[in-house]
Amino acid sequence: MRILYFGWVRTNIGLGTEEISLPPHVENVEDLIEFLRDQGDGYRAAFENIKAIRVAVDQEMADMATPLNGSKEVALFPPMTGG
Amino acid sequence: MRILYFGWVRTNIGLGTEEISLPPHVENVEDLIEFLRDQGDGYRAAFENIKAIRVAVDQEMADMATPLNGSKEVALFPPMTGG
Amino acid sequence: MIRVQKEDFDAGQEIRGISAKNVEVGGVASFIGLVRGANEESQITAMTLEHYPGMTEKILFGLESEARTRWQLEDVLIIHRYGELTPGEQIVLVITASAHREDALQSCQFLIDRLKTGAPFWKKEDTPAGSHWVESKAEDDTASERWLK
Amino acid sequence: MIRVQKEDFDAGQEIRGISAKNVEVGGVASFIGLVRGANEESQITAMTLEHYPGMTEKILFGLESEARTRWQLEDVLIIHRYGELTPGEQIVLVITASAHREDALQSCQFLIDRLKTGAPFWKKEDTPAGSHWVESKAEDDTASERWLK
Repeated sequence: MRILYFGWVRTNIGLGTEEISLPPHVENVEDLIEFLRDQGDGYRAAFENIKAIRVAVDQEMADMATPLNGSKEVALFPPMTGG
Repeated sequence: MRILYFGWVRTNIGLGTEEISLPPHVENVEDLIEFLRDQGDGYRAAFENIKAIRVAVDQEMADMATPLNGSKEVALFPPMTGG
Repeated sequence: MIRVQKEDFDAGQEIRGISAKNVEVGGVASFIGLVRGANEESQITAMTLEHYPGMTEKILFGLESEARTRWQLEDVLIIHRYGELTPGEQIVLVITASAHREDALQSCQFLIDRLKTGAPFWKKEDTPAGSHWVESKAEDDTASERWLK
Repeated sequence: MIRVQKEDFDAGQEIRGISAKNVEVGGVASFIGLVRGANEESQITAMTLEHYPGMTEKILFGLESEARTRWQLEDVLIIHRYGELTPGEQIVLVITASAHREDALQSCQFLIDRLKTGAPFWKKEDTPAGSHWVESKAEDDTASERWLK
């Protein structure tokens, strides 16, 4: 699965995109974040406050309970600041 | 006193401005309109529905009760359609 | 700044002038009113705008002052034309600039709503069936009154 | 129409293109967002806009569609830039055109309110003390939420 990071999620983790093979117990967005949190200090810092994290699954806004089966692309980022 | 007409008040009366010496009983805007109404058919048509008339005294919006003593310029016109 | 003129205006140039002037400006809102080629009932071949010279300038100046009091604005421009115009021609331009988008957007809407019912202009439309004075609209009064404090 | 680009835009030319195209247009509202030279705390020397290519276009297209559904619009243009910008530079342009001023003004405000919180852009500010990611503002959420039907 392709994972993308933006804003301070990206700068904390130190990369903008990566391909990850998810272990079978990762079924939804929350599981994914729990899994990523254990991948290193940058990940832990990025996902320290899960309330500040927004998520898009296959480029549609999603939430922590959104299932990931069949999804190709998950993006994790801070609240958007467009305009 | 200088009287100005705009919009369909002007086209009914057939002129845009005139100088009038007011008789002493004309004390406020309503008196002025009563007085003008008797000056001919165009005036009568213009002031047939007094509710549709707006007025400015010395270029400030006014109403029927506004006194005219000391005023130099009165304008009578339909509701404004700017913008 | 206010301008009452017969001549057309270049909205892009005016906007550029205002946004380029001041690095404190974070948002520039603008509105252009144009002569339409038809209204709900009929085709329109021309529109003539009559106004009250002297009072018009006073009213527009007063509207600019009120907008600057109610919102935090870096700049305000109102241009209103008079005379005979044809469909597609520009009638009015309002530009407001502020550090904050909300102040720019709200004050722009305030000014155009107020111009509709509170600035001494009268519009006459020419149609194939003849010419007539445009009637004021109840919805314009409502729009203007919502700004009463 | 929507455009996501690194390059600057000519707001005046875009407005002219939209108002000249169609004689049914009676009002053109626009908003330009610019990089300010300072915020409440500090001087700003540069702003970098990161975005999510692909999703950005989808979101902007969806916002245009929603605006066209909710209001009677003759035309819509959204241009949003990304990349590194300096104070005074233009970030975003929204133009809406309608037969009726209210539709143009309301939809323009709707689009800019929604872009603030709903389009996948993230702003980073450079200041003399270092650079930081801009935090989303509670007031922007409120402004965006008032458009929920």
